[in-house]
Amino acid sequence: MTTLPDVSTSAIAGARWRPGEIAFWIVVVACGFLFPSRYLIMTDIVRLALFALSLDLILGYAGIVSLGHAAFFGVGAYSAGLLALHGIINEPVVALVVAGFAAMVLGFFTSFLVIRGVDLTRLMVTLGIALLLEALAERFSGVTGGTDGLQGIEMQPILGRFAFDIFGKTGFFYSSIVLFLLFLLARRIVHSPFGLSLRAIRNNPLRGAAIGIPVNRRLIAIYMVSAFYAGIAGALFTQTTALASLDVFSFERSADLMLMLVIGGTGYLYGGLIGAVVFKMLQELFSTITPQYWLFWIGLVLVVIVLVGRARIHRWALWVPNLIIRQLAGRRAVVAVPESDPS
Amino acid sequence: MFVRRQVLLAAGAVAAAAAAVPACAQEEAVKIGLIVPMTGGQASTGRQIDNAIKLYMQQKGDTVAGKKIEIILRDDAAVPDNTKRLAQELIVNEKVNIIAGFGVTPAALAAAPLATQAKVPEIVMAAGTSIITERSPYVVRTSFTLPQSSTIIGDWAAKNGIKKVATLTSDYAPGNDALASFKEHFVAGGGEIVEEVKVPLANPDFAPFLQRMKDSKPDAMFVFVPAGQGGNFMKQYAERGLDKSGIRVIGPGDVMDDDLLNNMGDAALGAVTAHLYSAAHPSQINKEFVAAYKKAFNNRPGFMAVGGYDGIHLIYEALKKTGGDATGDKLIAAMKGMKWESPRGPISIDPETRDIVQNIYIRKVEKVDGELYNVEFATFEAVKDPGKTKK
Amino acid sequence: MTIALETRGLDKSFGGLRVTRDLSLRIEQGARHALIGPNGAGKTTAINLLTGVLRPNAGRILLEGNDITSLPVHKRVLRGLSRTFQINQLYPDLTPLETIGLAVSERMGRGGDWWRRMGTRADVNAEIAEILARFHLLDVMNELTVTLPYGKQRLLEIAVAIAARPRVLLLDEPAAGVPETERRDILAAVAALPREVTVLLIEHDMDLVFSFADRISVLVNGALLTEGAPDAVARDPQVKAVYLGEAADA
Amino acid sequence: MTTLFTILFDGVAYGMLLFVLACGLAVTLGLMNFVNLAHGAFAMAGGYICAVLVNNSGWPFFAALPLAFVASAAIGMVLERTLYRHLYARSHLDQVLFSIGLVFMSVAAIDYIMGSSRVFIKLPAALEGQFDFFGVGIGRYRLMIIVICGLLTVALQLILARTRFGSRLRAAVDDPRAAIGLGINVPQVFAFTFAFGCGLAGLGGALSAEILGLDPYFPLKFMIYFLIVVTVGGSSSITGPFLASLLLGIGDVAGKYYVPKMGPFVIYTIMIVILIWRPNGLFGRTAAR
Repeated sequence: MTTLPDVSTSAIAGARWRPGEIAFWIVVVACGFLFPSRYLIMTDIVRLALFALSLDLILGYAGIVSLGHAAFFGVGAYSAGLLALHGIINEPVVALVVAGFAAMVLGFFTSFLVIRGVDLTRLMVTLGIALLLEALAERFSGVTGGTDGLQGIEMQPILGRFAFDIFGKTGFFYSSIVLFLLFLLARRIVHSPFGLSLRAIRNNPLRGAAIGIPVNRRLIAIYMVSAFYAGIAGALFTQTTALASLDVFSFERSADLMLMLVIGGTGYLYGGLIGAVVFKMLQELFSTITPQYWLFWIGLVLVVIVLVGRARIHRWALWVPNLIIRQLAGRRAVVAVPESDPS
Repeated sequence: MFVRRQVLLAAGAVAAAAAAVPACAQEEAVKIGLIVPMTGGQASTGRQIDNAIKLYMQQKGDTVAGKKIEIILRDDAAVPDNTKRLAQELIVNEKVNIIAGFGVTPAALAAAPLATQAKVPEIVMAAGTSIITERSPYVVRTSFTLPQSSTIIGDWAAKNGIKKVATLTSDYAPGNDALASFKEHFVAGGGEIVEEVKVPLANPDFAPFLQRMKDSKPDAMFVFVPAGQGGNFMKQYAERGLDKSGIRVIGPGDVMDDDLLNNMGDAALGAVTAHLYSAAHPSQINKEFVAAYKKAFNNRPGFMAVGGYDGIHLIYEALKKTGGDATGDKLIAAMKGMKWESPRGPISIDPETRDIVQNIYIRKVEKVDGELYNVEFATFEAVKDPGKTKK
Repeated sequence: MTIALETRGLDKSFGGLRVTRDLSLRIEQGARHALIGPNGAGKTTAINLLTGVLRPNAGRILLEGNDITSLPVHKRVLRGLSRTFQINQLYPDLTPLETIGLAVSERMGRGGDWWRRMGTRADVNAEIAEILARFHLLDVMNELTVTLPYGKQRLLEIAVAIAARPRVLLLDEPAAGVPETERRDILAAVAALPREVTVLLIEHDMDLVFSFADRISVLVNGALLTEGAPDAVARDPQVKAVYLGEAADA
Repeated sequence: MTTLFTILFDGVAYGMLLFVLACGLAVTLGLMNFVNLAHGAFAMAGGYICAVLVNNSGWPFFAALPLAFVASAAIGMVLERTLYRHLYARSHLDQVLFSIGLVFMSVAAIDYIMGSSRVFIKLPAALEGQFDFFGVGIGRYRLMIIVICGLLTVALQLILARTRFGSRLRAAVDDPRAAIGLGINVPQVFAFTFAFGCGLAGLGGALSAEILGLDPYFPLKFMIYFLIVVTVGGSSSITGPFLASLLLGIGDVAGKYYVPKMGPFVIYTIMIVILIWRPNGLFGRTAAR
């Protein structure tokens, strides 16, 4: 078997870091130093990116649609808020992880409702769960502060050293580091045998079982991981803004999340990150131009993206860059990866 | 096959960089960051404030004490984390001298620490919970507090033959403030609360709650719903026949907000509320204000509009006093104790609490020239915020 | 001879339609057993029952003497019962390398590893390389499955099933739809299956059946019509009547 | 005791209203397997059209109602022909995204044209207030809703059961592919049904302005209610959604009356339980494919 090393290198090839990826993260770090006046919106983007990454894990890799991903975000947000407010866990990093696990527990219990059923049922059940939690949070206003949200959260310094400052510098770097670490983890997961089995399940669940993949167990596992990520995103939200209100569960949050992922593309991890950047910029742009009616333009973007077709949009967006690559590098730019429909 | 992805990555990163380019411009202007809800359920608050400020600047010009006034409008949709982010960006990037607006209490609270840190005055033009001004020495309020009107209507009800009251309030901080102050004063005056219902803030259907009210057979019902929901409430009140069964509506004036009042129908007739402003306030300055507002925006101004109008007036006057110096501390100092005649009547800023001191009027809904108006019939002068004086 | 796969009185109905009737099969260890029958005889249902996609209304299925009637699909695979599909059931977005890697990982119980990249375990890699080589897929191992020629996809279909290292392999019309030029590769691959693997072949193509099988069961209307050695079955007048006559026309 | 009847009466009126609002959605889902989250936007359109006619142009309320129906149906028809039909073959995810986009656009557009505050339709005096019926308070307006919606429901049943169009529609919902084989022009049937459903929603929107309140956020606020009606009721007949609507209406009103703070919680829990227990709805027959 002289081909052995060949197989090994080819198998690892998919997981190798590409120059574009490295450039991406360099730009992220650079942003932190280049635009010290924009920390808050950049933190917002980082948070959204993590949230979108979480949805990508289930939508892009396992093909589970969700209209209620805000449920996990919200649970993470309130967990972190309550931990800090009542001084249960003062160390933000520990609280962050605990909040993530809280969301993960919810993910475990709701996964049984979500892994069965067709897309429509999944959409409705996930939406219902988020609405249910919102109603619960409103009902138990003694714990959650109801409509007013959790007031008076004060965050302790991270690791006892880095205090959250008013201009969001600490928050930005903190969030970015969390995002990067979780991204690394996600990257490792999707390139592992486990991740590959998820892609197989999404491609063809019947065949998945026929080669010995325990389909349901894998789906539950990734759903929990995704819930964990969303919970962390929610906890970051609370920790960096010192706020948590009912809004964290809102349908709009879940819908925006979908939009981000649709803009960025699913199933390659960076889609959520890029989508978050583009979405936030669009929103910022529209709401600066027209504070009253920006929703219209966001809606229009969605409609156009769907009508034109998501895959086609991505091809168009890449036509010029590909051309440049062809010219400069003299190699063929392959745009072959089909955006396979996740549902 | 990964080239495409790399390119997308790089494109995204560059875009991010472009987004973050700071807009820095600093000239001889006083910038005011106006953060109000322009979308979502609280949008009418933001629209009224925005309108009133536009009107004021149209009337008085956009220059004061040699400085050009520049308003930067931002929509927070009444979501506090948006408010906080927008306030921070306005302060840091746009270098605004003043932040203003704030449609709801959580939004005003979210911005307060920023005001303190950046020493930027925060002019609250709408949110009505007592505690807001205590959260930062830079907060000044030109709207109202709910205890101001709720305590007074509580006293008035107890003295005017109302014995049993059922309450219906929106379940959030201002609603709870209103309920607590009303209850305290009404019960102290010998009244009895027979039913207490808290309505979710985002709930449009009052019918079942109203049925509860009806079944408890009170003399009157005390109602607080935020500006904008009053119309729907009164519709259902009439539909349920509560007006016919002799249950009167009393409360702070939010439910009888002028911008909706005329569409509520005759069921609203006879509702007695205590509030800071009525479009029917019989003063020359108010008549002019209402006429100008109607002409410009084809609608009657409500109390939110007045809050915005007085807010911008306060800023203008403070700038005149400091001679155009827009330093936060100087502005705040200038604002403290300032007195003026507003469309709502004589008002001032309490030098100690930076909260508004104003007349509270007891009004009754009546028909004037075929339109519904809150007609004032009793005045409590220079009411401070009881939510604070208590402490 | 030990019995590799056995069914006892399998019954399956859809609504009022009884598609499998009291089906009892015994397939010996190492056999090359063929299951034939005209269209609508219930061959696909039988295979779905055997692999666990469907649950029987009555009856039992035993794999090497162990009752597997209530096991889910993937557990049967891990017990050594693997199948190919009549219509390719592959992963269009995955490469042959990934597809085989997946099956090998699952068989070795490493499929749930999330902390480790693909291709970092030497034992897994060695087996992947061996299977890819055996099925002539090395040259295309990094192409997306969807772009492969049909014959290669067919080979991959069999290779995936083999990668699970089955003791019993169900081949559902392995050569269906393969162009003549690539057909020989498929047949060679089937013929080269290790002797210790028991094969149940579900096939329409009588040439393939008679060249390959050492025992044939004939299914008609969901029930077993007859069973025996190829020449005995070929001579059976009943079989000729219901089946071979029809096949001769085709 | 009389209160119980009043609650029941209110609940039935509310449920009937929900049915008229949502039944178009049920048909859309059953027939084309299309998830149209923007259904509420058509209801909103009907409501605003009626409001403008009555309040600004001085039309009588009862004359404006049919026009609300016609106008919404026309808008539905145009959108179906220009936009929706391109999306029938797409995934549910695409459909959801598309229709959310439409909702966003409609919210902002109405806000721009009509303003953000709540709009009321001036009602004839005969419809205002309540009267006592053996001690049970009966709202006149709600009574009218029950009458109109009840008649509509009966008419719908008759159309479906008795007319040629109805039988084609039923065939198409049952099995679109077989229906095409039978020579039924399914896209045409669908376009017509879609428009009709939008018209009903528009009528419902006009009727609901008084009870649910009409503002630009209407489609978002009530989207979940429509979806509950359809998912719980199933999309294979109109009886299912009808019963589901009544259940939801009575449940919602009673929940708010008896357990004021648990209302929405109860509703969502029931929905999830039903979806898990019977993924095709309480009264559904076949899978939504």
